[in-house]
Amino acid sequence: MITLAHFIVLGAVLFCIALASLFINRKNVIVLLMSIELMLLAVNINFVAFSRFLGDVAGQVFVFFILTVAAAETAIGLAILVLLFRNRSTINVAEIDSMKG
Amino acid sequence: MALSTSILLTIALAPLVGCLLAGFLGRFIGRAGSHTATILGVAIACGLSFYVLYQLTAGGAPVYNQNIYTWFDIGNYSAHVGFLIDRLTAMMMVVVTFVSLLVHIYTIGYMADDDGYQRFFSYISLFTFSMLMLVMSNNFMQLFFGWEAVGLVSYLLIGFWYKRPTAIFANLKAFLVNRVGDFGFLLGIAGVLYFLGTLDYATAFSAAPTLVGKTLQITQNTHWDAATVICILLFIGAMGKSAQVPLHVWLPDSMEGPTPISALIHAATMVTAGIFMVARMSPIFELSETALSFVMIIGATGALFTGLIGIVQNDIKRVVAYSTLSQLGYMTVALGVSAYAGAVFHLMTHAFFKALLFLGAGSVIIAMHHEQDMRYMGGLRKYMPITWITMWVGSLALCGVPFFAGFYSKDAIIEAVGESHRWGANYAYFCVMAGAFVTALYTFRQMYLTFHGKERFVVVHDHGHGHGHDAHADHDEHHHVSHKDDHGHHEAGIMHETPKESPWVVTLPLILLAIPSIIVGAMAVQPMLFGEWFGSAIHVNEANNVLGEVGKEFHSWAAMALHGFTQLPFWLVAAAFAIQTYIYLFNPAVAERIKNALKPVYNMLNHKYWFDAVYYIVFARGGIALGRALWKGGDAAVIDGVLVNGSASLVDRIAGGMRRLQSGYLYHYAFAMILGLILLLGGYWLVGQ
Amino acid sequence: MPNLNDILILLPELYLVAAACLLLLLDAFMKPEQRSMLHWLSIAVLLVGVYLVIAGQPSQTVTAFNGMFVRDGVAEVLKVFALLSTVLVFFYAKPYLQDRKLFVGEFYTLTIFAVIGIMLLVSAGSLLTVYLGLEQLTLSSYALVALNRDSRLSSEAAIKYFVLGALASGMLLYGMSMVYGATGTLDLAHLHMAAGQTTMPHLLVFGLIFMIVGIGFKLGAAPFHMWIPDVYQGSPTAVTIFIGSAPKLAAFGMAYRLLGTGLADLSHHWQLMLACLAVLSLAIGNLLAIVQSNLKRLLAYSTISHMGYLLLGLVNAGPEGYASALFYAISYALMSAAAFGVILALARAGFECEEIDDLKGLNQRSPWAAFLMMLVMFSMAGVPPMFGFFAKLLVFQAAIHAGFLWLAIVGAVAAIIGIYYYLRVVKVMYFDKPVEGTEIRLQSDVSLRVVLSLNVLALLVLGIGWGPLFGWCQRVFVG
Amino acid sequence: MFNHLLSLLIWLPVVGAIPVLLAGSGRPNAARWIALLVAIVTFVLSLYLLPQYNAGNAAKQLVEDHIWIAGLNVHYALAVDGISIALILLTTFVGILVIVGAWEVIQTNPHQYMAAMLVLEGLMIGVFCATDALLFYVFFEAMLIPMFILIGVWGGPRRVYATLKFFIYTFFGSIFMLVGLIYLYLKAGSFDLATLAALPLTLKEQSWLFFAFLIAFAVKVPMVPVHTWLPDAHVEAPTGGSVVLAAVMLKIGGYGFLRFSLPITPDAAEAYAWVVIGLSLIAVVYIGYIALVQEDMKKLVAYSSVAHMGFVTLGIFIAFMLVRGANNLDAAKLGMQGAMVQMISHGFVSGAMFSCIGVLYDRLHTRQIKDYGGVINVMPWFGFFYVLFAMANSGLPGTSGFVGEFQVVLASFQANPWIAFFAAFTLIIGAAYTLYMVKRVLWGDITNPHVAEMKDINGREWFVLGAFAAAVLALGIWPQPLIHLMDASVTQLVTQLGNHKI
Repeated sequence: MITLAHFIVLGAVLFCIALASLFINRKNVIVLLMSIELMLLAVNINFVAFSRFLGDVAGQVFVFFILTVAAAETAIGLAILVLLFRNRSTINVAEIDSMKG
Repeated sequence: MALSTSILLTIALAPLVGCLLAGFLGRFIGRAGSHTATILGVAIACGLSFYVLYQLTAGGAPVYNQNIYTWFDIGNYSAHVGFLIDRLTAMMMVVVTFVSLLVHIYTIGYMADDDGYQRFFSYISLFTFSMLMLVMSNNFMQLFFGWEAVGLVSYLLIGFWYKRPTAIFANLKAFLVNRVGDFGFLLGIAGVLYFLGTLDYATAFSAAPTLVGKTLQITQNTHWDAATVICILLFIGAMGKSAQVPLHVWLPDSMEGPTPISALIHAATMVTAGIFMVARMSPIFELSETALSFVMIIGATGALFTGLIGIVQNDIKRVVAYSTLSQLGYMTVALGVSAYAGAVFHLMTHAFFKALLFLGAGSVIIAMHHEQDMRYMGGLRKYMPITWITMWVGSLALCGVPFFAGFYSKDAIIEAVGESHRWGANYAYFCVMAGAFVTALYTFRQMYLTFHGKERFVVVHDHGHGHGHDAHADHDEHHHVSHKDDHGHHEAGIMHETPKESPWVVTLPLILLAIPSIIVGAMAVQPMLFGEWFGSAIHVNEANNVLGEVGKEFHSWAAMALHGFTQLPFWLVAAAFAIQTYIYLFNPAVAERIKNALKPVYNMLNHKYWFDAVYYIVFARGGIALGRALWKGGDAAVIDGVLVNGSASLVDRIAGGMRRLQSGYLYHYAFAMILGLILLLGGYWLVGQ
Repeated sequence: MPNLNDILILLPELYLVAAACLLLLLDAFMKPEQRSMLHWLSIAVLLVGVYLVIAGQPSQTVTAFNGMFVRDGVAEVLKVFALLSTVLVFFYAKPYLQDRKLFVGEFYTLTIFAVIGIMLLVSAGSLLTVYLGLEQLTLSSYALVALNRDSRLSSEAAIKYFVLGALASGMLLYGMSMVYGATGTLDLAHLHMAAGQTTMPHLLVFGLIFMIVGIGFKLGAAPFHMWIPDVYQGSPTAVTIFIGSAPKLAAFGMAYRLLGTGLADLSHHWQLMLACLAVLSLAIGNLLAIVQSNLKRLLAYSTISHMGYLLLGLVNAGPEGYASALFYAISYALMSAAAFGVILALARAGFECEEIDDLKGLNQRSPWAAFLMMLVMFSMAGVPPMFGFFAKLLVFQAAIHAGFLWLAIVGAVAAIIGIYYYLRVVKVMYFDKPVEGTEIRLQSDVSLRVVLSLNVLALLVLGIGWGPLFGWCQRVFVG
Repeated sequence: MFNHLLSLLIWLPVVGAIPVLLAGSGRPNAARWIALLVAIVTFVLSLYLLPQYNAGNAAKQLVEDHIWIAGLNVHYALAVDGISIALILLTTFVGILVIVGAWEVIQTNPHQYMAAMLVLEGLMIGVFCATDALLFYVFFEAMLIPMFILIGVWGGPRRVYATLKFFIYTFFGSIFMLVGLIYLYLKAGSFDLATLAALPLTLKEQSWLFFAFLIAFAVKVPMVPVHTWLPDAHVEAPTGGSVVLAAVMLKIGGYGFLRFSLPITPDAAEAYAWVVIGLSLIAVVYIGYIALVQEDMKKLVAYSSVAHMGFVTLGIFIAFMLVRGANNLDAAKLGMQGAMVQMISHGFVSGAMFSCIGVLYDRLHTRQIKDYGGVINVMPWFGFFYVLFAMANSGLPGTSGFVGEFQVVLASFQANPWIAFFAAFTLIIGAAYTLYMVKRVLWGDITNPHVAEMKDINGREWFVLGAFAAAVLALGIWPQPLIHLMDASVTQLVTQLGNHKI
């Protein structure tokens, strides 16, 4: 029998993976974008699970919005990525440190 | 008839007006204008003072005690400016203004070719004003005003020749030593206000008896007798002003000033302010045996030991200066044995003959073209007879030869000390007795060296001679780098024209001072010492009334003088006369031999018991060193270095460290955020527990 | 089913959306030399927006779309000042953009879209609206930061901003999901009631914490501040000035909506958390500002410390606290607009004027500019009689009243450290000799000069007559 | 006009600064004359305070009270009593002299200099008038800005360090006071000083507040050990800046003690009076020795200022021992009056001393004592003034310097002879450091050839020094008018000390 707890834990795990990948990965900006997506998916799982167990649709509606916005966000993210690559001809996270201190 | 306020105000202010005229308008009214203005001012003051004295003695005027205006008025406490004129005051006024007047006149001659002519007149008039404010005051505040004001003028006049390093050293020294005295004096006044609740003489003195039994808490469990504390504190002031041991060191150096002010300020008037003050405070001093013994011992010490130094001095002015110290000692002793009248009497006679001696010395100095070293004088009597005779008068008075003024006052003091049973009176008696002998020694030595024997200078009639450099390395132990001043120049023992008698403006004051130096004693001894002349001004407990004891054998001034010939003091003087006559007229070599025989003693005297040296090292050098230590160590190192700049640089260092956290790496930034999240969660978890 | 009334309530926002789209079209069909018309048009659009906000303000709080959109006094104040500060931004930005060939329509439209996001955010009645408004604002901001396509710094700033922003909104969403799970509602008003009888209090607080991360990021409070210095420095100053002013109002609005109305009952939890953030922000902001040599970066760190002060007001968790925080946000928006405005006014083609040393001897070269900058600096430092002082006074008072005396004392100490770097700027302008050869002067653009002067003098005038404004701030919270 | 006299006094100089600024660097003379005119008008107006004020009545007078910030119950409330009036007159008097003193001395941007001076003057007057704590604080802090500029722009080589130190030091002091004031406001619901004075407070609260105030005012006075900003500030400041700083700004510290520490936290002040008294005595002795070894004239006078202000704090806090310990109100009044007179007198004397040093500096462009010597030979008139002020500085009777010290010593003897003992030590050390400087600067033969070329003071300098001299002597010879002016207020203050708050 799968309870709410399982879903929450799943979401939590995904979220943590996302977080971890955000600062463990030092290679590639695209990976960052991916982990952000993952994070949002974790959120979505939460919402859907809660809405299902609360018997309230609002949560699922929220998910739709998140998906939409996520798309837009990714678009902008990729755009910036392109820009970055054009200016510095690298997307290595470890090299993006010209501003510090 | 009663004294009118306007007259008293005129007395006080006339010299001030003169001072301001000479001081601010000196350039415009010129030399003549300046000295006329100031002399006029002082003359008015002097004349009116005589009138006041007459009114109080013969005119039967009551004692005048009124406030002129309120200085401050806070609750019960108030200070006023006002006058208290009784016979004591009147006598002081006469002495001050009379001597001052003569000094003014004398100055015309003495400062004839000095650039600071107007300035000098302005100063001495200012001094006259301040001194009058001091003696005429009817309250402690104004007394302190005059007290410090005369100190200021003395400061200015000692440093009158401000180009001389020695002069400006001496005037700073004088002011500061006086301030040490004033420090005690001010505390004394504070004590008076604390215990008697007023600064007004009359009220304070009438309340004085309430002091008995009162004590002042010094520490948790030590209590001192109120009267004693107050009196000693006040007397510390007197020690400064009247140059009592150990605060006497400034007076000899004050000889850096022009001779007229040495006569006026540092012999006749200012230095006696302390004596006057204690006499004034007699109602309070009478309450404390301890304080009086203290006064007496201090005075006795000064009377003898400063006199001894006089014997080895070669500077004509310094001899007189040390004799002043010792005479002040006599007066103080008199105060100490409750013979206030005797002290004041001696103050008066001393004012005349000491002023005379100083002015005489000044006259000699003029004649010698500002050579002051007696070793280059001698045989001057044929060149300057008037000076010679008057100086002799002064000297005999000083030695207390019967019939001369000094005799009456001094003898009375010695007798009084003999009568006294106060603790330490025997020591004092020895001191004053020996002092008489010492006085005679240095006095006759000075007279012989100056006026008698063969001339120890040569007269070279050349002109356009090379001036300017000085040769006095041989006695710069008194901080004399040079005696050179704006007047003339000299080389040791070389004169460029023969010495001649000084002009009348100089000799006239000498004569005018010689007269009282002879007669005033005989005139005044009866009323002042043994009569009730001072009336309420001076208060003596019956138990302490030594003068009364002395007075028992007194019949008349003549009798007293004749009786004086049979007394020990006179024979001591005679002995001294004999010795010095032998040494300096017939066998000068002896002096050298004695000197060498008693080398250590000579050194001790020559270094003035090393007072100056010790003070200089301990207080002057020590103070500077301490200050530097506190500055560098306290302010610079601790407060600024550690606290202020230290904390600033600490902040800088922390910031410098923290900025490394802002590494610029995305993943660090992200990590920081996650860390923050975890911290919040952890914090919640902890609080939850 | 939305009715006309809902539309009317949303009128200002809808109007702006329409206007923005119109401007976008206009820009497409417009010759480059006519662009300045676009500039004036955008300003007009915003001013009309201000009018609509004020004119259409209902007498009491009203909601639209089943409470998803709230129009109340708080929203009104925030919207008015957001719009006005954006107007200032437009005035200051124009010459700068022209000098750098950045004078493009996108700047205006994107900015206006961001403002719409702000307006949505500050009058959000539900978690969903909060999220939408926030994203609307941030997405536009990302684009703005990257406006200067050929600048390495801009693109770096943009990517940093983007990634961290996404991370933050992800956490916010995660928190929202938990709150939703704990209470079963997205509606802030209901949330307020539901929070009381939740069966899963821990879940609720977890949600709260994640949301606080989101709020902290938007405010730029330590330790969620890392993006601020780089973004402020990297993006074109014309964009920095925008990011530095209006969004702070939005951040306050967001905090108020989520914490003040939604989770008010948990205040005993979040007060302490905010207090911690405040302390960190004050410390980090002031300390790191001292060691900066880049003016924009210095201002970035000073922003962080200012947000710390703003939090001092929020921890009060009561009407007076919100009022003081709102007051602080407004004052900050005006001050930073003025500060960056001076920088923009001094910058020229090929001269960014973003190093502190660029201001050397400004008093000799351009006394007026130096004077204005000095006033701004003293205002930021909180020296009376400048506006900034009274803002600080109010947040201190709020904190002490809530029993956070220690926090107020921390704030005081921070102010002492902070004064140093503001004085350093004044010192450079007044005490140092100008560098030979450099020719630093105000932009000739008259409108800029006038508006800038008015803006700065407002800091002085409001310092003397801040009563009405404060009264307004108080009123909107008691209602 | 007279029912807004105080507002007029505050805002006239501040607003008057605008035309001065507008005159611009192009027309320096216009700027100077306008500034002088404004200063003179302000002074004349301030003289109108005397007939307006009823000295017999301790109540605050010439009251102006308008709501400033309704939301916080802050009032724009002005009123004066004898103490305020005395200090206001001092301010306006000095105001003229600094402008005259700076006349052709300040060559770079004179208009900005004059404007800053006028603003400063207005704000200082505001401090003395304000009866609302927040208003007071606003003026108190705002003062720093023009002073910061004055020192920083027209100051000496190390001006940046000095002015930053000055600003941060003072800011550091006052910020805690602000927190204290907010705390009080939250208890009393008002910033009105009278209300705060009436507010009952526990000893714990009072102690915290007392130290909050103490820091603020101790820095301003300044008291040991937070005095080190003063020497630096003075050394680097332009002459006018030093004059205003020493003559008026320091007084605000003492004034603050009277207006805040005493009425609001009397019991704590009693409990910790020994701290302040101890620090004051340290200031007299410790600072005296430090002043003795200064090589820079301004530093020396700055340190002597610290020592003299020690008498102010001593006189104020000795009152506690006298009222609460010995219940001797009159002695307390004596001490308090002494402190006040000392404040005014120090205003004149230190102002004069700094003006004198300025005169020397304008001629030789050095303040090092060793560079001078024998100045009297070439500048007799200057010498006259210099000696006069030096004597006043060392507390010679007949000059204003004596009155306050005399009264404070008399009063403190009543509390404890040892306090008087250390206080009276200034007689020696004060004379020592002052006259030691005079000896090295004024007397002696000319050693530095440049000194030989120095010209005696010109008419403008004569006016400045003469005015100071007149004030110094007048106050020294007849202090009663001043004392009478302040008597009622001081009496009220002293009686206030009596009533406990707990």
